[in-house]
Amino acid sequence: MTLLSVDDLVVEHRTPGRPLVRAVAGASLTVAAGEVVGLVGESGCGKSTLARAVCGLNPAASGTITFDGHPVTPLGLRRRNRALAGIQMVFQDPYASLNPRRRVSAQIADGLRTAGDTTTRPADMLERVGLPRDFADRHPHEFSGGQRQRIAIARALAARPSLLIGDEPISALDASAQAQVARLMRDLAVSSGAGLLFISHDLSVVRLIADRIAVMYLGKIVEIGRTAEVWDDPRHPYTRALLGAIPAPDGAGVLPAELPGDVPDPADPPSGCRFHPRCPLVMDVCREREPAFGPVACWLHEPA
Amino acid sequence: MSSKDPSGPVKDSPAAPPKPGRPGRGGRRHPLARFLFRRVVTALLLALGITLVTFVLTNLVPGDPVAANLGQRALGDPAIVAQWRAEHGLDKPLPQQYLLHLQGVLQGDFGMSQQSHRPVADDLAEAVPATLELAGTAILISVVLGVAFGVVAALRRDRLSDHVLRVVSLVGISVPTFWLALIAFYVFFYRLQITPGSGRIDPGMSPPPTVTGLYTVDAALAGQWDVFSSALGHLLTPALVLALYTIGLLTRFTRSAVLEVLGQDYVRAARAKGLPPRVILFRYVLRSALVPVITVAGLAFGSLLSGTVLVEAIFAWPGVGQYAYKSATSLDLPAVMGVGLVVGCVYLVINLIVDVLYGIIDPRVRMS
Amino acid sequence: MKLPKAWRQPLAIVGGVVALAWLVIALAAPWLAPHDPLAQDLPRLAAPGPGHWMGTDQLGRDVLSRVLYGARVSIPLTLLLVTLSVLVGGLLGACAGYFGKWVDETIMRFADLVFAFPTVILAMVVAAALGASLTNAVLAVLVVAWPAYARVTRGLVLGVREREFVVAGRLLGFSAWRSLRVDVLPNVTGPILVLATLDIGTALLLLSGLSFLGLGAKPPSPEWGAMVASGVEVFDSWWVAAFPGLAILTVVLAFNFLGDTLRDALDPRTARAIKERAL
Amino acid sequence: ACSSGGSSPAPQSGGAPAGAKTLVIDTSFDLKTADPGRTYEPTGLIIGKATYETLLTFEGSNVTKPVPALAESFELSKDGKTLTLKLRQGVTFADGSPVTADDVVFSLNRVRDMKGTPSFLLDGVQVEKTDDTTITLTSEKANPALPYILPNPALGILNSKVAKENGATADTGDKAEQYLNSTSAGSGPYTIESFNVSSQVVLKANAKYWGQQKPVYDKVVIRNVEAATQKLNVSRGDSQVALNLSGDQVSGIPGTLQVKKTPSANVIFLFANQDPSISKVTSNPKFAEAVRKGIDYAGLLELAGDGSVQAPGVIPSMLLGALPPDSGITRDLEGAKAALRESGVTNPTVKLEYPSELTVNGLSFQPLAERIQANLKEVGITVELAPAPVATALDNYRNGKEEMGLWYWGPDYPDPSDYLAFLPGKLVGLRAGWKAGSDRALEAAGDKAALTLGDEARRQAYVDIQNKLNASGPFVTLIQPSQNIVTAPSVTGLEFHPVWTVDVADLGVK
Amino acid sequence: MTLTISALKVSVGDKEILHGVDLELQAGRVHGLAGESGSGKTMTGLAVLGLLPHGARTSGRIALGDRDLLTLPAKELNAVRGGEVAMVFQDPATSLHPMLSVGRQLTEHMRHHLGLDRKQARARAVELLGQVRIPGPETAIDRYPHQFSGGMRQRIAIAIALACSPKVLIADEPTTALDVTVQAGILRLLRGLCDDLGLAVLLVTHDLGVMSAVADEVSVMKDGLVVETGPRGKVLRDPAHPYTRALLDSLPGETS
Ligand SMILES: Nc1ncnc2c1ncn2[C@@H]1O[C@H](COP(=O)(O)OP(=O)(O)OP(=O)(O)O)[C@@H](O)[C@H]1O
Ligand SMILES: Nc1ncnc2c1ncn2[C@@H]1O[C@H](COP(=O)(O)OP(=O)(O)OP(=O)(O)O)[C@@H](O)[C@H]1O
Ligand SMILES: [Mg+2]
Ligand SMILES: [Mg+2]
Ligand code: NI
Repeated sequence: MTLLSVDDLVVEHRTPGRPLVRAVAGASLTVAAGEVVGLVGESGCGKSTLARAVCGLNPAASGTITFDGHPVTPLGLRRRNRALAGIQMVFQDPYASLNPRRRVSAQIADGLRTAGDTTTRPADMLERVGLPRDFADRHPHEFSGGQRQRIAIARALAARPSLLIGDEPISALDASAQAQVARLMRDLAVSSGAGLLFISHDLSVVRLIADRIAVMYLGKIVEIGRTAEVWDDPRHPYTRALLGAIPAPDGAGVLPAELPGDVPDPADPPSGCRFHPRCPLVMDVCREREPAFGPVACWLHEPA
Repeated sequence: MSSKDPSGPVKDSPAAPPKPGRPGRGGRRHPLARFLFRRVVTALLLALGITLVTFVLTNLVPGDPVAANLGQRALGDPAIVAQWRAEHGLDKPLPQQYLLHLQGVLQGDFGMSQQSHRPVADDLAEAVPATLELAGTAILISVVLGVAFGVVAALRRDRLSDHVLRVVSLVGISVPTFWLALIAFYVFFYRLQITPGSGRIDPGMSPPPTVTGLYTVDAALAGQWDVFSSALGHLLTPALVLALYTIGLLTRFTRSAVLEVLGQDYVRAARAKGLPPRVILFRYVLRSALVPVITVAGLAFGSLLSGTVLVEAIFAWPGVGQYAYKSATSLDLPAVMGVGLVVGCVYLVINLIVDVLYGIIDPRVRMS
Repeated sequence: MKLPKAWRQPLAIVGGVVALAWLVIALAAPWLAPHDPLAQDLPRLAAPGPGHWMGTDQLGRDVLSRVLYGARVSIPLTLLLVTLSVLVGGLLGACAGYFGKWVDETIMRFADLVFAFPTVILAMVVAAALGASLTNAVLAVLVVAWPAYARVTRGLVLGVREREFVVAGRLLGFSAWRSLRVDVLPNVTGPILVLATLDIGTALLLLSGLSFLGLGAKPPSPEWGAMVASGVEVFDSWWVAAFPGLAILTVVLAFNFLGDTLRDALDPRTARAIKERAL
Repeated sequence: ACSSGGSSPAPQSGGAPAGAKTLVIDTSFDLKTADPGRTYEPTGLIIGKATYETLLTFEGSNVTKPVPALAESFELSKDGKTLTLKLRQGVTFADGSPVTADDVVFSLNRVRDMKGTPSFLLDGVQVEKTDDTTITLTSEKANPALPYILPNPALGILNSKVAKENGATADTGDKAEQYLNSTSAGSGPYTIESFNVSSQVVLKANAKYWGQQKPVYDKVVIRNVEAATQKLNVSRGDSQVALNLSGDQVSGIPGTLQVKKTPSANVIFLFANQDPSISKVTSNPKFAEAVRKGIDYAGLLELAGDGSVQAPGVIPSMLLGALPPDSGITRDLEGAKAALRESGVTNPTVKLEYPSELTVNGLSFQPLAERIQANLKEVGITVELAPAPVATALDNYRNGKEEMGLWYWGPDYPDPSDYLAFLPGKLVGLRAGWKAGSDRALEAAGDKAALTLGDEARRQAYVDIQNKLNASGPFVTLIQPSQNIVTAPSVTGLEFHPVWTVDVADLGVK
Repeated sequence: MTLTISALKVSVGDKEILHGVDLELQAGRVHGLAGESGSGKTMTGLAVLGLLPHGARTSGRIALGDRDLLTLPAKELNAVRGGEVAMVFQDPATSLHPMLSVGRQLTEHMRHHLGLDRKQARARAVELLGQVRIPGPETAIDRYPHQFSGGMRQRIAIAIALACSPKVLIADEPTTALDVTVQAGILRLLRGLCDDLGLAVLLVTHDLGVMSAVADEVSVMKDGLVVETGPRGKVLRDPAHPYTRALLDSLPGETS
C-alpha cells in the first residue's frame, strides 16, 4: 500500500540576485506503510529539499506529492492540514531541533496533542525512545546530542505519524551513537506501522536499516531498488562509484576508489544525463538525452 | 551550522560566509549595472518618501510660518501676510504645494527659503560642505583612532590596556555630545586658550575660493596656507568632540570584530604557515575585520550627522545641523524638505561608498 | 547564556551599582534632596559650597536637589521609552521576519525611511510637530527608535524561524501565531533585552538632547538636558551645566557598562546580530 | 559665505592685508535680508544702518529728536499731514553716482508698495518729488510720528538705477532682494562684502563715502554667535564687540573690557486674555490685577541684571510719553491675594505660553517664565508653562489664542504712537483677546492721542493712556532688559541705539 | 624518528586536557589518530605547532630532530611552522581566507620561509596546484576560495601545507567535511604524497574506515590519553584495549 508518492517533483529555490536553483529536478519516489526507504546522495544534491517539499515546507514547482490520498499543500500561515499531520520529520542538528526555552515534556506534549492522545504521558514517550522518565522535566541544554535526537524522535512519534522522515538525523552524532539512533528510528517506525524516509549520506548506515535505497544525484533519483540488490549489484555508475568510495574499517589498507569531479551546480546542470561529465562509462547518447526513466536512470539500463 | 545570516539586511560578516557556490562560474550578466540601477531606484523612492514625510510633518506642526517670518507689526497686517503667503506659494492647497515642490526638485529647484530669502539650493551649497567637512573629519579621526584602539584592545585582550580602552570607549559612547561640546569649548577655548574660537575660520579672514566648499581643501588648493591652518584649527575641536562617540563605538566594534576573526580557522591556518604576526594581522585579520567595521562606520556617519545638530550650535558652525534646526523651528518648509533630500542623498552616497569598499575588500561581493 | 559569570565582571559590578544607585535616588529623591528643587529661595548662581554642594542656578535653585530630582524625570521616562521601542519595534520586526513577503517589505521599507533621517533631526521635527513636552519627546524618540529594534528582531526571528524546532512545531500543527509566540519570540527576547539595556543609554542621550534643544522637558521640571541648556547661558557658573551633564554621563555609562558585559556573555551569533545596532 | 559674488578678485591670500583694521561683532542673528525694503529684524537694521542712509536720523542715542541726514532739513506742516524735506547735495552712492530725489521717491515707494514686512511704516503716506531737491510726504491723517519713522534703516535710500537693473520694480513682484543680499546699493559708510543670514555678514569700508566721518575699519565682520559664546569670544579677544550678553553673563566679564549697560527699548510684558471664550479665568477683570500685584518686579530685575529697569508702562523709558521710572508698581502679595479673592475664582490654573528659544537682549524668556510661575504660585495661581518654538507660539499669540502670554514689544519707530497697538481692538490688544469696544474711554483717548500735536500735549496724552491701561488693561508690563554691550578696550564711540542697536559707523579705534 | 611526542600534557585554565600523550611519527608513514569527540586529538596536533588556545600551559616534550618544539623561541618556532611542520585543517570552507586569492595564500609563506621572489613563488605555486591535481593551475591560482568546491579547497589547503616541503604533515580530519566520493580522492592524494615525498603524516580522524584505508600505524585516544597504539591491521582487527573494541563494535557492520 503506497503511503507517499512523489511524482516527477520539481522544487526550485529563488534567491534575489542569484540564478534559479532547481534543487529537485523531476524526482519520483514512493514509500509504503511499514517500509523504510533510504535516500542517499552527495551534499547539495537535493535530499533535504525533497524532504521539505514532502512536508509541505517548500512548494513544488511542478509534479505532485500525495500522502495517504491527500495532495500535499504548502504550509502557509494557518495551521497545517490535519490530514498531513501524519508526516513528521526528525532533523539533522540535534542542537537546533529542540526549543531551548521549553521543557522536554511540553515539547513532547505538543506531539501528543496533535495526535489527540490524552492518555499517553510525555514520560511514556521518553521511555519508548530509551530515555529515563525523569528527563521530562528538564530543559534541552542538559542533554547530549544523541539524547536530544532521541527526544526529537519521541516528539515526532508522539504525533502518531504514518510517515516519518529523517533528514540526516544521525550525521551530527558521535560514531558510537549513530547506529543506535538509526536502528531506534527504524524499529519505532516499523513497529507502529509507519513508513520511514531516511536521508543520509552514510551508505553503511542506510544499508543497515533501509528496505529500499534511492540514490539521488543532482536533483534526480538515479537508482532505486531493494537494499540488498543495490548494495550487491549497483547498476548505475554513480551508485557504483558511491559504494566503491566507502572505506571499510577492516584494517586491510585498501584505498577507496575515486570518482573524479564534483557535483555540478544545480543552477546550471549538464545537458543530457546529469552524471555524464563524471561517468567512467559515458556514451554519446548520455551527452544528449536525459535518461528519464527508472528504476535505473542510465542509458546502460534503459528498460526495454 | 545553519548558514542563514541572522541579521537580515546586515552585510555578511566574515564568520558567516554565504553558502559558497559550487565551482566557479563567472558573471553572465553585468551585476554592477543591475546593482547600481536597483540602488538608484530605491534611493529615489526613499527620497520621495523623505520629502513626503517631511512635508506632512512640517504641516502637522501647529504653527504658521508666517508668524516666524514676519515682524511684530507686519503680522497684524492682512495685506502683508497675504502677500507673503502668495510669494511663498502657501496660498495653494497642500497637495498642490507638495507637487509643486516636487516639480521644482526635479528641475533642480528646491524653492526659496522663507527665512534666508535665498534659494534653498544656495543655502545648502554652503551648509552641506561645512557639515561634510566637520563630519568627514570626525569620521576620519574615528576610523583611524577607533580601528587602532580596537586592534590594540583585541591583541592585548584581557590585559590592562584592553581594560583601559574598554572603559575609555564606553565613556566615549556615554558622554552627551552637547555637554561635551560645551565643556570642550569652555575649557580649551576660554580657560586654556589653546583652541581657536567658533566659526570655520578666523574672523576677518576671507574664505578660500570655493572649489569643494571644504575650507581646508579649498585653502590648500589655492595655496593659502594661513587660511588652511586657521580652518584646520577651527575644525579640530568640534570634529574631535563629534568623533568621540564614534571612536568609542568603532573601538568596541573593531575589538570584537578582530577577536572574532582571530578565532577563525583561516587565521589559525595562517599561523600554522609560520607567517610573521605582523603579516597575519594586517593581511589576514584586518582585512576581514574591516568588513563589519565599514558597515558600522557607514552607520556611524549617519549618527554623526545627528550629532552635528548639537555641536554646530555650540561652535557656531554654519552647517546643515543648524540650518535644519532653524528651518524646522521656523517651519521653513522648502528648507526642511531640502535638508531632508540632501541628507537622504548623503546617506545614499555613504551606502554606495560602503558597498564599493566591500567590493574592494571582499572578492565574494565583487564577483557575485 | 550564563549571566552569573557576566555579572561578576568589575565593569558590570560598577555599572550595576551606579545604575542601582540612580534608581534608589529616583525613588528616594524627596528624602535625599536638601532643598525643594523648585524653590527659588537661594542666592542666585552661588558657587558650590556648604549648603549647596553643587551650587545654585540662575533662579536661585539648588542644583544638587535638581540633579537628584532629575533622576525621577529622566530614568522612568527612559525606561518607558525603551520598553515602548522594544514593544513596537520588536512586534513589527517579529512580524516582518516571521511572515516575510509583503509584510516584511512594508515594515522594513518604512523602517529604512526612518533610518534615512538623522535621528535628532527627525525627532526634532516630530517633537516640534507635537509640541514641546517630555511625553511628546518620548513619542518623538520612539518614532526614530523603533526601527532599530524592528531590524534586530527581524534578523533574530529570521535566524530562529529556520531553526529546526520551529519547523517541527509547524509540522505538529502550530499556527503561525502560536509558533511565533511559543517557539520564536522566547528565543529572541534574551538578545533583545540586552540590546534594550544597551539602548537605555542611547535613549537617555537622545531624550536629554531633545530637552537640550528645548523640545523636551517643560520647565521648571528638573530635566538634566534642559538644565544643561540653561547652564549654557551662564558659562562662567560652570556648575549649572556641569553637574546635570555628569548625571547623564554616569547613568548612561552605568547602563553601557552593564549592556557591554551582557553582550559579551551572549553567544557570538546573536551578539553579532545586535552589535550592528549599537548606534 | 562663498557667494562674495565675484565682487573682488580673489586675493592672494585670505588673510587681511597687513595693517588693515578688522572689527568683529558677535551677535545672535535675527536676520532675514539685507534688502532695506524688507528689513525689519535687529541684525538687519544694524547692517541697513551701516550700508544705507535715511532721510532723517537720530543723533547718538537720543531718539526724541530726529535730525537731518540725507535730507538737509525738514518741516512738518501745522496739521501734521505734510512733511517737506530738502535733500542734501553732493551725496553719492558707493558706486559714485549721486543720490537724487528720484532715488528717494523710488526707495520709499518701494518699501510701501512691495508689501514687505516694514511696509506699514509708510502706510497711507504719499511720496512726491517737488523738485530736484525737495521731497514731500503727505499722510491722510495727521502723522506727527513720521519724522520719527523716517530714520528707520528700512527706509534707507537705494540706488534706484542699480536696483532696477537687478529686478527692483517697487511693487509686489519686486525681485531685487537677491541682488541686494549680495551687494548693497546704498550711500552708507560700509558696503556688503558677503552676506549669509545664518553665519556671518562681512562689511567693507565704502572707499568713496561722501560724509565727513570716514569709515574707520576696513572690514567689519558680524558673526552669528550664541550669547554665551559671545562672552567667551570677546573675553578672549576673538571678537571686539558682543551685543547680546545677559546680565548674568556681563557680571563675570574681565575688567579690561568696556561694558555698556543701557535699558533697551524692549518692553517685556505679560497679558491675560480678555476673551471669555479663551479663558473664564484670565478674562476676569480682577485676575489681571492679581497678577500685576503678585509679580515680584525686583526679583525679575535681579534676573535681568544691572542696567535693566522696571517698565512702568508699555512705552519704554527713552521715548516721549514714558511713565516716570519711579511710578512702577511694587509687589503687593496681600493685595494680589485680595484681588484674586474678589475675582471669585479659586485656585485657578492658567497656561502661560511663551517663545522658548527667544532671547531679548540676551535675556531668555525661560527663567523669567519660571520666576513668574513661582511668584504667582504664592498668590495662589497655578501657572502651567507652555513654551514653544517662536513659530508655533507666535501663531497662537497672533490669533489671540493664548490664555496668558509672555512677550515683548520693541518700538517700530521711537514714537509713542507705536504703542497705540496695545489698545482694545488694535494689534496687540486683539492678541490679548481685547476686542474693540471693550473700553470705549480708552479707545477714544487713543484715537485722540494719535492726532495730538505738540510734544507736551502728546506726552500727557500717552501718560494718561498708560495709566488707564495699567488700571484696567490685560497687560502687565514687567521690565526693559538691559542692552549689555561689551567691547574690547580698543573700540571707541559705541552708543546703544534703541532702533538700530549700534551704528557701525560710530565705532572707532583707539 | 621524525617527530616524537612524549608525555605531553596540556591544560587550559584549571582543566587538564591532555594527560601525557606519547606519539611517534616516522618519515613516509601515515600515523592515524582516532578517538571520540573531545578526546584531545586536535589539541595534540595544535600543540605540535604551538597553536594551542590563548592561555594554555604545556609540559612534556615534542621533539623534532633534536629540538623541543615546546621550548623553542617564538622566532624559531615560526620557522618550523609551515617550513618543517605543516598542518591541514578539518573544514576547507573556513581554513582558507575568503578574501585572498589562492595564489596569495600559496606563495606568501614560501617567500617568507624560502626567500623566493614573486615569480619563483608563483611558478612553484602553479606546480603545487598541479601536484594536488587542481585542473588548470595557471588560471586557478588567481581565483578565490569561494570559486572552488569543497574537495578542491581541501586540495588547495594541502598544496599550501606542502609548499615549503615540510617533513611532517598534520592533517586534522581533512575529509570529515567532504562527501565520500571526494574523500576517496583526498585520501589517495595524501597517501601518494606521503609515499612520494617521504612525509611523516599524522592523520587525525574519527572515521575508522578512513583510518583503515590509509594509516600505517594507528593510535586511539580517550580522554586525553593514548590508550592503544599499533600497526593498522592489529589495532583494527584485534584491538587490545576495550575502548577500541567498543568503537569498532558500534560501527554498523555486517555482523549485526
Ligand atoms: N533556501 C535555499 N535557497 C536557495 N538555494 C537553496 C536553498 N536550500 C538549498 N538550496 C540549494 O539547493 C541545492 C540542494 O540543497 P539541499 O539542501 O536540498 O541538498 P542536500 O542534498 O540536503 O545537501 P546536504 O547533504 O548538504 O544536506 C543546493 O545547491 C543548495 O545550495
Ligand atoms: N579553546 C579551548 N579552551 C578550552 N578547552 C578547549 C578548547 N578547545 C577544546 N577544548 C577542550 O579540549 C578537549 C579536547 O578537545 P579536542 O578539540 O582536542 O578534541 P577532538 O578529539 O579533536 O574532538 P573532535 O573529534 O570533536 O574534533 C575537549 O574537552 C574540549 O572541551
Ligand atoms: Mg541536507
Ligand atoms: Mg578535533
Ligand atoms: Ni546550524
